[in-house]
Amino acid sequence: MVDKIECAKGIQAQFQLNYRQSAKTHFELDIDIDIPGQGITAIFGGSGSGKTSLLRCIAGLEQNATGSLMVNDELWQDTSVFVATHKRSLGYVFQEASLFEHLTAMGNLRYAIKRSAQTTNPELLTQVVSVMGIESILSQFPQQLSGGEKQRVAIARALLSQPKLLLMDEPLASLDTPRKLEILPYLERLRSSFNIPILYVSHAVDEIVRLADHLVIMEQGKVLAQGGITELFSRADLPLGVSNEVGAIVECKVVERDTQWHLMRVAFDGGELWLPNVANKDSNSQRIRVLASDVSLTLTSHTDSSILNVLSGQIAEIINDQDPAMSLVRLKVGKSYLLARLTQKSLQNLALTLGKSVWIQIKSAAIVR
Amino acid sequence: MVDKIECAKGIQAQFQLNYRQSAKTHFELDIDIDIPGQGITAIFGGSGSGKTSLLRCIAGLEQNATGSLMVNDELWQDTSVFVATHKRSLGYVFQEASLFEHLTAMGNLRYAIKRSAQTTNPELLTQVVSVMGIESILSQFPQQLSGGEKQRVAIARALLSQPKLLLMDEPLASLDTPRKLEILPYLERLRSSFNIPILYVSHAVDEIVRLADHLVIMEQGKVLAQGGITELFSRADLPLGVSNEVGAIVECKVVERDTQWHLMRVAFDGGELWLPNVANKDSNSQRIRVLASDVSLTLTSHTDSSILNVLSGQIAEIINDQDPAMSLVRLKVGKSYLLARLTQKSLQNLALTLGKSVWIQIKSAAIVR
Amino acid sequence: MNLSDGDMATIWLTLRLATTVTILLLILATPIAWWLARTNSWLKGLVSALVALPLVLPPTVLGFYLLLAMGPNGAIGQFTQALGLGTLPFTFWGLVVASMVYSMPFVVQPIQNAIEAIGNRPLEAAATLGAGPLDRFFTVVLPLAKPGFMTATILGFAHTVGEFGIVLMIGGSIAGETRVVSVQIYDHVEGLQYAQAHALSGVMIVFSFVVLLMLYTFQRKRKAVGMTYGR
Amino acid sequence: MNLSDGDMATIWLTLRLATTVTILLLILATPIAWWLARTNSWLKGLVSALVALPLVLPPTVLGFYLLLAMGPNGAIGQFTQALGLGTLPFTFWGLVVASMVYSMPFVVQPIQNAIEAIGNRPLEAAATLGAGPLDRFFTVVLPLAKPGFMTATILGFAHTVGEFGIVLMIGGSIAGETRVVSVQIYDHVEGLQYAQAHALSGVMIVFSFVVLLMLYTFQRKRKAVGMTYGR
Amino acid sequence: KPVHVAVAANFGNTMQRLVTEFEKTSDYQIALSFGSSGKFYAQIKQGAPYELFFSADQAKPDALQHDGLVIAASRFTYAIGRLAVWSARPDFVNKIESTLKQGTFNKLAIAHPKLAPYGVATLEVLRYLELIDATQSKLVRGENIAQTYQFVSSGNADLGFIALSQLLGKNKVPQGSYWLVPDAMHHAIKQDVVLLRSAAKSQGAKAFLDFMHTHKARNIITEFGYLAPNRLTMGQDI
Ligand SMILES: Nc1ncnc2c1ncn2[C@@H]1O[C@H](COP(=O)(O)OP(=O)(O)OP(=O)(O)O)[C@@H](O)[C@H]1O
Ligand SMILES: Nc1ncnc2c1ncn2[C@@H]1O[C@H](COP(=O)(O)OP(=O)(O)OP(=O)(O)O)[C@@H](O)[C@H]1O
Ligand code: MOO
Ligand SMILES: [Mg+2]
Ligand SMILES: [Mg+2]
Repeated sequence: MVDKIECAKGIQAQFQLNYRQSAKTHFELDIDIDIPGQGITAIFGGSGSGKTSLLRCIAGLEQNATGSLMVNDELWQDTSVFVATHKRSLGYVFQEASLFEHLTAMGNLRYAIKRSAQTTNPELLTQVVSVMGIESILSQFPQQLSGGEKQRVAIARALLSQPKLLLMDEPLASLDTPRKLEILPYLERLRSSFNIPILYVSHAVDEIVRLADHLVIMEQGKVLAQGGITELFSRADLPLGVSNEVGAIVECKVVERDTQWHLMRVAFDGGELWLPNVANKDSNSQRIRVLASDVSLTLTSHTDSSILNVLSGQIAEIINDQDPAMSLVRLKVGKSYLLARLTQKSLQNLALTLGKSVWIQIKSAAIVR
Repeated sequence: MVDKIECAKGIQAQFQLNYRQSAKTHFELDIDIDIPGQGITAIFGGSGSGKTSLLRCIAGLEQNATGSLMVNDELWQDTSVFVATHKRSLGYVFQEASLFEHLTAMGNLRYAIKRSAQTTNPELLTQVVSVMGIESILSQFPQQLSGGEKQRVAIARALLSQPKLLLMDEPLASLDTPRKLEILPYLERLRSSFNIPILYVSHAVDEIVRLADHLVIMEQGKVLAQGGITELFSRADLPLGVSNEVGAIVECKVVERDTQWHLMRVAFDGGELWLPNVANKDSNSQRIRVLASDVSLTLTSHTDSSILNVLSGQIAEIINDQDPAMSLVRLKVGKSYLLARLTQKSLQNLALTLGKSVWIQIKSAAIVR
Repeated sequence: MNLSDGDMATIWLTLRLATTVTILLLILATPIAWWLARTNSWLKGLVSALVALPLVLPPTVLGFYLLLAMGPNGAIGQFTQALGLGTLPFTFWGLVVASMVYSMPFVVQPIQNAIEAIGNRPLEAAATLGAGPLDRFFTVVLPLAKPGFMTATILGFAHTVGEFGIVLMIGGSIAGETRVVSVQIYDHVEGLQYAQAHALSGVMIVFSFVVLLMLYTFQRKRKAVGMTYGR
Repeated sequence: MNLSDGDMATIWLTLRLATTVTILLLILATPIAWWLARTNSWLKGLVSALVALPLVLPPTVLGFYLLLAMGPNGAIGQFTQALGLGTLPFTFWGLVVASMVYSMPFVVQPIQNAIEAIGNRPLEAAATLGAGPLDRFFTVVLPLAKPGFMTATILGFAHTVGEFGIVLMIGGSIAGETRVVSVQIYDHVEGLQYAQAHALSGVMIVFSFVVLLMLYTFQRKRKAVGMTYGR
Repeated sequence: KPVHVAVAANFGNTMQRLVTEFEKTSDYQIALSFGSSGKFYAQIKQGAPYELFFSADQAKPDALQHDGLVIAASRFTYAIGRLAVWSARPDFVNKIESTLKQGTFNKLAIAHPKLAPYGVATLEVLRYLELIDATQSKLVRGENIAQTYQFVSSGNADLGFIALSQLLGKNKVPQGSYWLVPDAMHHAIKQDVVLLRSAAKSQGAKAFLDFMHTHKARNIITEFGYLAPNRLTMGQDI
């Protein structure tokens, strides 16, 4: 970690909070995190692990929490200071939509716009409303909205307050995939075009991988691990969902866009991969996730396969999987690592051992961006 | 479809409902479905497509809905009959947990038990509580529960009322994957051991595939398609999430359990597959989903690959994918069909055309149950 | 404290009256409040207005009109006589009826508001769990609307205790039957017996204060469990 | 309708009094109700009990004690004299103060219940959107607690209009200054001038009924938009 | 600025007539407040801005005099009340004594003895007639004689001891039947008026007091069912 004195930018949060639940039981939140002051930090953890409580502490909604909080050089809380919630420039998408029941959807948005520190460009409103797909329901009251509609209005409302920090508690949980696929790129763009940090609670590994740069993993009120997403996602010891969600994250550069086949060729230090082209003109860098369950190994290189991507690498590590039938194989490809999830039987069949050179097959269709 | 007169068993629902939203806009639900009287029927559709409204109609919560409803020979509603909600033996897991705020978690469960038509076996309580993982929070009030905890209590409550029909509106939406993986098998067992039909709203294709036998797809208040899940899931024209969720569902029989490698061999009419063993003693049949994106094709059979499952088949159909880089290939394997998602480029490289015989590779690790 | 036997008798009578009125009012007002909270009928405004109306008349005047109505020539009087009940003025039950009319709005309104605040969802959830209308009322509406019922009970009870214009008019100050504390204190004050007035007022105040304090403290305790951090 | 000039004067005075009292009560009761709804302090029960206490005393008696307190030798009287305001009894503002004491619980309780029913979440949401405490109060609490404020306004206003025991005691029935409608009707009834009493009561009833009906109907309309099917 | 006059409720109607007459010939305006004497006493002690107080009895003026709040020399008896037994039913009061004795009536309304001098007088009458015990269970008490009147007029009480003035007021035709109680059966119901010390210099008040001594005034008082004392002496018996 970089020296804190040199680089106070970022979010340093340190909180203790006790919930008395009954005479016998209580829940204790005790966390200390240091996360980047920009980009998206995902907060991941089981139900009841304290994710919502953490966001509430950061928002200043838990008066009983002790600790300290610095957000990009601004002190929001320590032993002597407590900036009230409404003076913290933040947007909060609550786990339950929490719209104002006495205002229409548009009224809810206007509430945020009026109180935004920045003046709101009318274009922003149009844009946010259209990304959230809520044009046609703006005049409805919350009681007249479906679950997903409420959630989208709540996201729009938080975005329109144009905060310096965005807290999102499972914002996409009750949305269908097509809808998510419209909103996710927008959030991605937020990450890159504005410099605001986003704390993003989610159970969906694909959302996290797609969006997050940084990850905080929580368990029973404590931080189990925190760090860059690439790093954490190739650690097989962390409970990142289930073992077949395990994969490696690779940062690539686009080197060629093939218009005939609508493919693009991306390069990383372990070689090159073909994947379906995505039109994101603004950036040539591309983050991909290669699921361990999508990687297969062969001893020779095949040319008659539909699998376009074949890399060569060495076996760096063999880890036991939660499932006794399977193993995780860590593969060194150039300076990067990939993960493969294989049956123990295949491991034996192919006599795969540490250091052995193998061909690594990855289907283009299976690469998750 | 089977003749209705011969087989009145099942759920025949036919509803019209109009929501006035404002002077100009309104939402109209107009559906007519006929679904099996047992097993799980998934309801799938975009946000605001009317899924919740449909469940509410079935539960008798929308007094303004006209139509008719038969549930396994019982008439619940038609032009002259309207059985009140509390007289319909149903359990409803609402989209928002909707616990009684004045009762503890245990109080909420007891509320259901007391009013259950059947006497409740104390074992059932212990079992449901342990599957939902709510032992430690039973004495807490809803205000003291996390989002996921509330949802789990709500599921437990609905199960404990031991209804003849279970309506579940995105019950697992805010749960983490490990939690889901504990609850899903339980719901599976419910499906098989009790004969109660479950209507299950979900956006998560993997949940649907895993649980559902039948599927109703909704769009803008209308039914877009309904039918068996195997059938609907290999129809590429339906908006089942995104194209990389497309896959084929195969019903198999377990023929061997290999204790050394913790694998099991399952057979279907197109051949045999190896997959990690699952201990479900009660049943020898196994439903698996093979994602199109996990299937690769080769022209010859390879033996030096880590891929355990290789089947032979013919190309039955080539369909354009939503993504211009990709194609969907329908493969005939025995009497069954599998789907493969390939780049157009591979299609060309391997000169794949209709009727061509190919080897089909499927990783054990990628098979979704 | 120098309370006479007469004073004590009025205290008991007052408690009996206020308790009776409050219980009957709760029984009567609850369905009205329920209906008002849930209906979309155009009658709603009308009924609400009617319920609140007695408030705007001075109690003595209201008592005067009730006296006319419940008298042998009044509509209510004719009715009670036809039932063989005689007429109501100067009886305990006459006081009960008059006090009910007067305190009705204080009981209906808070209950109505509380029921409206519950919303539909808890009732729907209860219905899906097999709870019928009455069951829902007792196990869901009642506990969730408790603050409203508390307020209704307190306002209704206290108002009946304090009321006296109407009681004086209908009651006729018959010892043991219709002479309640408020009338007795009034009599002391008007009769310039200030010492007795102070004593009786003091007893009333202290007693009521203790009861109210207990009620409110109990209510607070109960809630503290449920809403510690008010998520 | 044969209303005398005197009658008309009392009507105007009554409206002025009730309006003043209601507005001041809303201003005063709202922070109290707010505090009661939100605090966890042990003082809560005490304050609640104190607010409700005036109810249990007959209005005349309450008026009597207020008269003593606000008189030249009473604590309040000493205070107002020290401020150079003279004493309050027999003035319009004396009536205002006395009516406020008496109607306070009817205004505090419904508002308190309504604020409690809102819960924390809307306030939290507003705070995260940058709304400060006052802003939250006016844009969130006020509209969401509207039924409570309506009830408080109606009960407070009507109760002040109808009240007369206290008004008579503090006001002394001085024409144009403290003789309100309720006292006037009372005088008519006591003076056996029934025709005048009926006329004035009739006017009061019809007028109040129309106002209440309009209020309730308007309230109903507003809500119909928001909660058609009560999801 | 008008002269503020507090008047015991039972004298209200009479007083209004008196004021009308007075204002015909005087430049002074009179503002009347009606209420119970006990309330006026409490108010005057707290500095109520009345100038004259027409009490329903002698007790309150006594007490005020004792408190030093009135000009003692101004006090006199302005009227003597007369009791009547009244029923809203015609002929019901014909054989009143036997009716009372036999209890062939539902309720007997009286004014509250503690609050109204008419109540005290009523008890004396009942005692005189030895009917205290016989009527005890049928007594209902009005806060004042107005309420007593209402008990009877609304038909809720068959009989009531009320003030004769209530039956004779200008604008009312007495209904039913009544019996004028002989004055000998009870102490005279003397009603005194006092000038408050705070209004010692009020010319208007003095003028109105003077008016009360005129024949015109005394005629009105009699006409309304009171006895007007022969010699208007200060606080003394007739
Ligand atoms: N009470 C109501 N009044 C007016 N319109 C309503 C009402 N309730 C729902 N709607 C509208 O009906 C449509 C269907 O709502 P419904 O809740 O059934 O959707 P859904 O399929 O459950 O969506 P989601 O996945 O977002 O929960 C939505 O467009 C919604 O705006
Ligand atoms: N007000 C409260 N009083 C007592 N305990 C509470 C309170 N709020 C939360 N808890 C407890 O604190 C723990 C953490 O809750 P939190 O809401 O932070 O979990 P979470 O990680 O957001 O879970 P989920 O994914 O289910 O929303 C839970 O066990 C919960 O029961
Ligand atoms: O004038 Mo009185 O004091 O009501 O008898
Ligand atoms: Mg949470
Ligand atoms: Mg829904």
